[in-house]
Amino acid sequence: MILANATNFWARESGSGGLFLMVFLTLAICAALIFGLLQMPSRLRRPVVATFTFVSGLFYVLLWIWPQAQDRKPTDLPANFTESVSFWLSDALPKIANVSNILTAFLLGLGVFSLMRVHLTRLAKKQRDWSFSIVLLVSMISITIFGYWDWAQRQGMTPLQLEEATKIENWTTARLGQSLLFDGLLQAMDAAMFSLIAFYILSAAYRAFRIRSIEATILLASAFLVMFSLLGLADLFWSNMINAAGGSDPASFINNFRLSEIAGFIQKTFQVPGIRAIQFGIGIGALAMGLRLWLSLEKGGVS
Amino acid sequence: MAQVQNEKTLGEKLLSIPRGVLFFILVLATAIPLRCKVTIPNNPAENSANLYRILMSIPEGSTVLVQSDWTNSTRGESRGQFDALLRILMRRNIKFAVLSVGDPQAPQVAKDVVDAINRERAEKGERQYRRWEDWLSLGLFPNAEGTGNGIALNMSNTFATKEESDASGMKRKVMLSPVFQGVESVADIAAYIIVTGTKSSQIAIERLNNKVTMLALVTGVMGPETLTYYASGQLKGMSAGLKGVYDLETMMESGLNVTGSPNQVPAVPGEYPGFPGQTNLAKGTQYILTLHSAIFLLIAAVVIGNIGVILSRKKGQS
Amino acid sequence: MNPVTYDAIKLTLGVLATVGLYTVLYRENKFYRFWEHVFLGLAAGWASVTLWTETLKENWWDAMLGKSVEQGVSTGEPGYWIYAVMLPLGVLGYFVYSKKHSWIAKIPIGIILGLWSGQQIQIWWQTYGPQMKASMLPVVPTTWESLTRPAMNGLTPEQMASVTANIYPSQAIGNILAIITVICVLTYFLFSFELKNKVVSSMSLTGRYLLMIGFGAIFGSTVMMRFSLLIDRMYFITIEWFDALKLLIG
Amino acid sequence: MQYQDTGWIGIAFTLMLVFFVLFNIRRAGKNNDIYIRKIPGLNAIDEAVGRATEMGRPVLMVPGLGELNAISVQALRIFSYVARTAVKFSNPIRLCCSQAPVFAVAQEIIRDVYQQEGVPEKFDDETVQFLSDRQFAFAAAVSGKILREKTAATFFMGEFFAESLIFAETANAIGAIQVASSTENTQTPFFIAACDYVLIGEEFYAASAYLTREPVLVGSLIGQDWSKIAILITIIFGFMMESVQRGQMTGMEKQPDGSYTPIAEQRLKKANETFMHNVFNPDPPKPLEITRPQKPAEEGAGGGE
Repeated sequence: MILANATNFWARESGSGGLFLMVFLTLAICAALIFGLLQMPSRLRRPVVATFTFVSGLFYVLLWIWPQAQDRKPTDLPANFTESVSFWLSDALPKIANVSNILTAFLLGLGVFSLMRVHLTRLAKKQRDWSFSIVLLVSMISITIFGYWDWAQRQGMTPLQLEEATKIENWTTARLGQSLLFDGLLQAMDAAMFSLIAFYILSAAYRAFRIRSIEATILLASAFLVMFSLLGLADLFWSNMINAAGGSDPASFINNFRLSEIAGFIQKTFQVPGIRAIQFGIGIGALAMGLRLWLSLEKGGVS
Repeated sequence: MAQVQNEKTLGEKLLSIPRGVLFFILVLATAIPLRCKVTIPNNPAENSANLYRILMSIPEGSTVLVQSDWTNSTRGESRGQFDALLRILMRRNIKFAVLSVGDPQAPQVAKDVVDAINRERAEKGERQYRRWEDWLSLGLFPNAEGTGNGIALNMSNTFATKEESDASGMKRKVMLSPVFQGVESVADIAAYIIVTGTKSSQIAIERLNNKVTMLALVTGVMGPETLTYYASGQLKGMSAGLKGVYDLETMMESGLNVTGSPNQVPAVPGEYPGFPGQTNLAKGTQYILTLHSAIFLLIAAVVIGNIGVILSRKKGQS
Repeated sequence: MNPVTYDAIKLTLGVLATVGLYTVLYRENKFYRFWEHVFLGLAAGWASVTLWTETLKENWWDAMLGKSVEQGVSTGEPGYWIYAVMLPLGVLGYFVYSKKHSWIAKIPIGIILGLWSGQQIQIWWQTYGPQMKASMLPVVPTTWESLTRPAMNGLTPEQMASVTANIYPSQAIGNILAIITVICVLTYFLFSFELKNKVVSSMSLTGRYLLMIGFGAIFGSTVMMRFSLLIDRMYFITIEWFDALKLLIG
Repeated sequence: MQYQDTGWIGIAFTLMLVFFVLFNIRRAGKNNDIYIRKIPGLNAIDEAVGRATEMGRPVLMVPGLGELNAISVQALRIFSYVARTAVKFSNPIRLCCSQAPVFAVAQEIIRDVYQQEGVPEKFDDETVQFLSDRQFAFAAAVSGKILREKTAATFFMGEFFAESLIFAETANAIGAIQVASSTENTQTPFFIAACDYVLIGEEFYAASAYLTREPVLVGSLIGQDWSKIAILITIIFGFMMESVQRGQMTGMEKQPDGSYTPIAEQRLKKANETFMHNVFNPDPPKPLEITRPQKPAEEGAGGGE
């Protein structure tokens, strides 16, 4: 609890003049730097991007390789230099972990802008399907308005008021609109689209699972065994046959041929090790790609 | 392939059933059995049995962390799992704190389910689970990786900014709640339970598995991948998909390895009673028959396709 | 608003949208196109709402300016002024539209990728170390008393410990197959070695076939989830919605 | 102070892999003619684009739903090759993104391709598009696009989740040639069932080296092969050690704190008493008595307590 309130070089007391001064200074320096970037000669461009990339990656690499301090208590101060670094790294982690999210959020505007531009152009030029572009823009604007309106109304409420406001009898227009659009439509459409897959799985299986090649036959056979094991009825039917064949004695060898045993055997013996081996490859591919990106080794740099 | 003829041979017909027909039959096969009430016999999987074993052996009054990352899009499976999990935790008086990484909707969905189960308990005259005292909603942690690392390294620091209203309506830091009494680090947590329909379980496992007992309740599609973590011991128990829900529900109904119970899993040591007479058979039981009819349709479609292949191959040879 | 009316409206909207999207199964049509564009618009709008209310407000704005102490309500948080850097960094991304300075957009991209790359190195062992250990299975049976591992019910703890310590022949066979799978599949993913050696090239082919067994099993177990989602939607349309309408009519 | 999480073996092993990759990247600069085994899915790119040209229909590319990371960047690298082929045949391109940062990178890469091929004017708003960052809204929009524009060739590469089958079956229904790859193993079977060519697992990462033969990429690929062989050798050594040791008898019992105490009767080694187990699961560090300077007590700190 004490840690959360601690102020240091990076953190100033909320609402204090020092904090606002630092924020203002940071923004001013950044503006100056951006101006500098605009003037940057082209041979320096790559090194600049590479430096930003390297420094960002370095944080996690340091976090990984730097000895971590043991048994740290909230009131402890670092005992030596190694500990200073290690304390700093673990304190900074929650803040750094957010950086990607924040940047991604800022960049979202790029995407929404692209989408709007496509549909506004379509509308302006009366291209094919322009009427549907109106539908898109209207739904987009309405949920944005209701969403922010409802959010604004909830700001500054005490928990008790908030509890009251969430009761359906007390709903405002904003809340109602937001709910219908979000819970009523958006969420329902998510689920509807998701469940479409069941149809496609049927048509894909019907078409692909045919005994044409060795590979397709293997695929078919193991898929069938696993599917049967999921069917409680098939499992029970098979179990009864096994029991009739002498499986009612728990020590009997034939017990290993129960459907769940066979499916479990396939999963444990082939699926798990197989996926594991693929994952080793993927993991190493990601590690190598990560290294190439981090150190900007490729021709195009980060992109 | 058979020769080109004006009339399609039977083999060709079987090979080219229009998608529309298949789709229409599937709608019927899923809509009709929902109305039927038939109980299907079951045999719990070892991983589900281990999940149940660990849930039933957590000492009463201890605290677990529940990472709930599912939303309405996987409601068909995750809701049943979450219901079953909450019923077990509440009946065994285990305190829990719910956190979500990733999906912003997940905390609200989780809260709604806890409320629903609480209503169910109220109707039966059982003790309600009170927010702050018995359970906490820690809310959203948007960065799964960072949160995993943070919980592993310094749990109280990771939760430091989160606040909840206590009994008097005052907002206080969650680490002061009775739920976290005696909990200093993640090692003091009895289990870390993940309910998810995405890969968020793996991110947590990668960062936490050597610190705390980890359990997972995942959707059918995440099942196979999560199974590798169960097989390597990084997860101590898991339940996958609707079958997993049904496994849990039948074990809650009649216990595990108890004499007279149909649920016998020799690989799992010990006997664990169920909660006879309470609401055990729920979503999983309601959906499992329909699942049967849908899978049966799938199998039938594949068999028909292959009969088609064989028939047209014979034609081609002759 | 009356909850019953609200539920009826909400569910009816949901059913309309669901059926609208389902019509694409027959073929692309205007009804589907309408709902597709509603979907896309709502998703984009909602993303712009949550952008601030769920991401930037809490993770950035509040973290930057902190929270002031309110007696009895909040103990306050200090403000991390350094987060102010994020705004200009985010703005840099928008240079992608500039013809002359589009390279500047690579800076925030580089930061995101750098952070990701650093993490890959950090977590590699945590992810794959236990997986490597799990592949190291003993293949020599330690007992021939029983072909398979006996059931553990009703055994004393000592007996149980002895059963778990032993490797039974059937387990050994399973372990051999599992190790062969790992080795063959890994061999399949060797790219730069010319597989002239017959043994190695047949291992690689076996690897591919073994993978297909695994993929088949994945397909089989995924089917369950896909169908349960459809079942849930059918429940939504045929039971939940009807019940809500029944309630409304009374 | 000790390494809290991984122990020395984890760090040493990872560093070894890092060394393999970097060393081979450095080495490969000198030798351009290095064998890479055939990857059928990649040879199909030209065929697929060629067919789209014949039919006069667009080529669709989707770099997955993942956020901006090496996987989506790798997908875009492959797409820049596909795009180049398509632009040469003056075929329209539709690249649909679900993440704004990925969209920014894609915009940059594909615009470069158009510029290098000398037709920058053909790059328009619809060439590279952001649709939605919401999984199923994106799926709905992409299927609508496939059906309306009747794309003749589709490329799905990157991180795909449940929507993979929606894309693949929709494209299949209109008879498009499909080349797909997902780093998500749970989706690969669906791509295998519905697509013409599928890159499995690491083939996806090998693709850019295979297509461009750039020394850095080829070198890295060799380093990756070395790493896999290192894993293979470790596993083979490990299973042999386990096989030998699990058959050995022991008179010591391992305690939870990592120490051993003698027991009365000899018994088989348990799974957690073998050499490999100890290497991979280092004992938890012993509690240390560290005296550190303390922070001065702050005023108002812990006000809620």
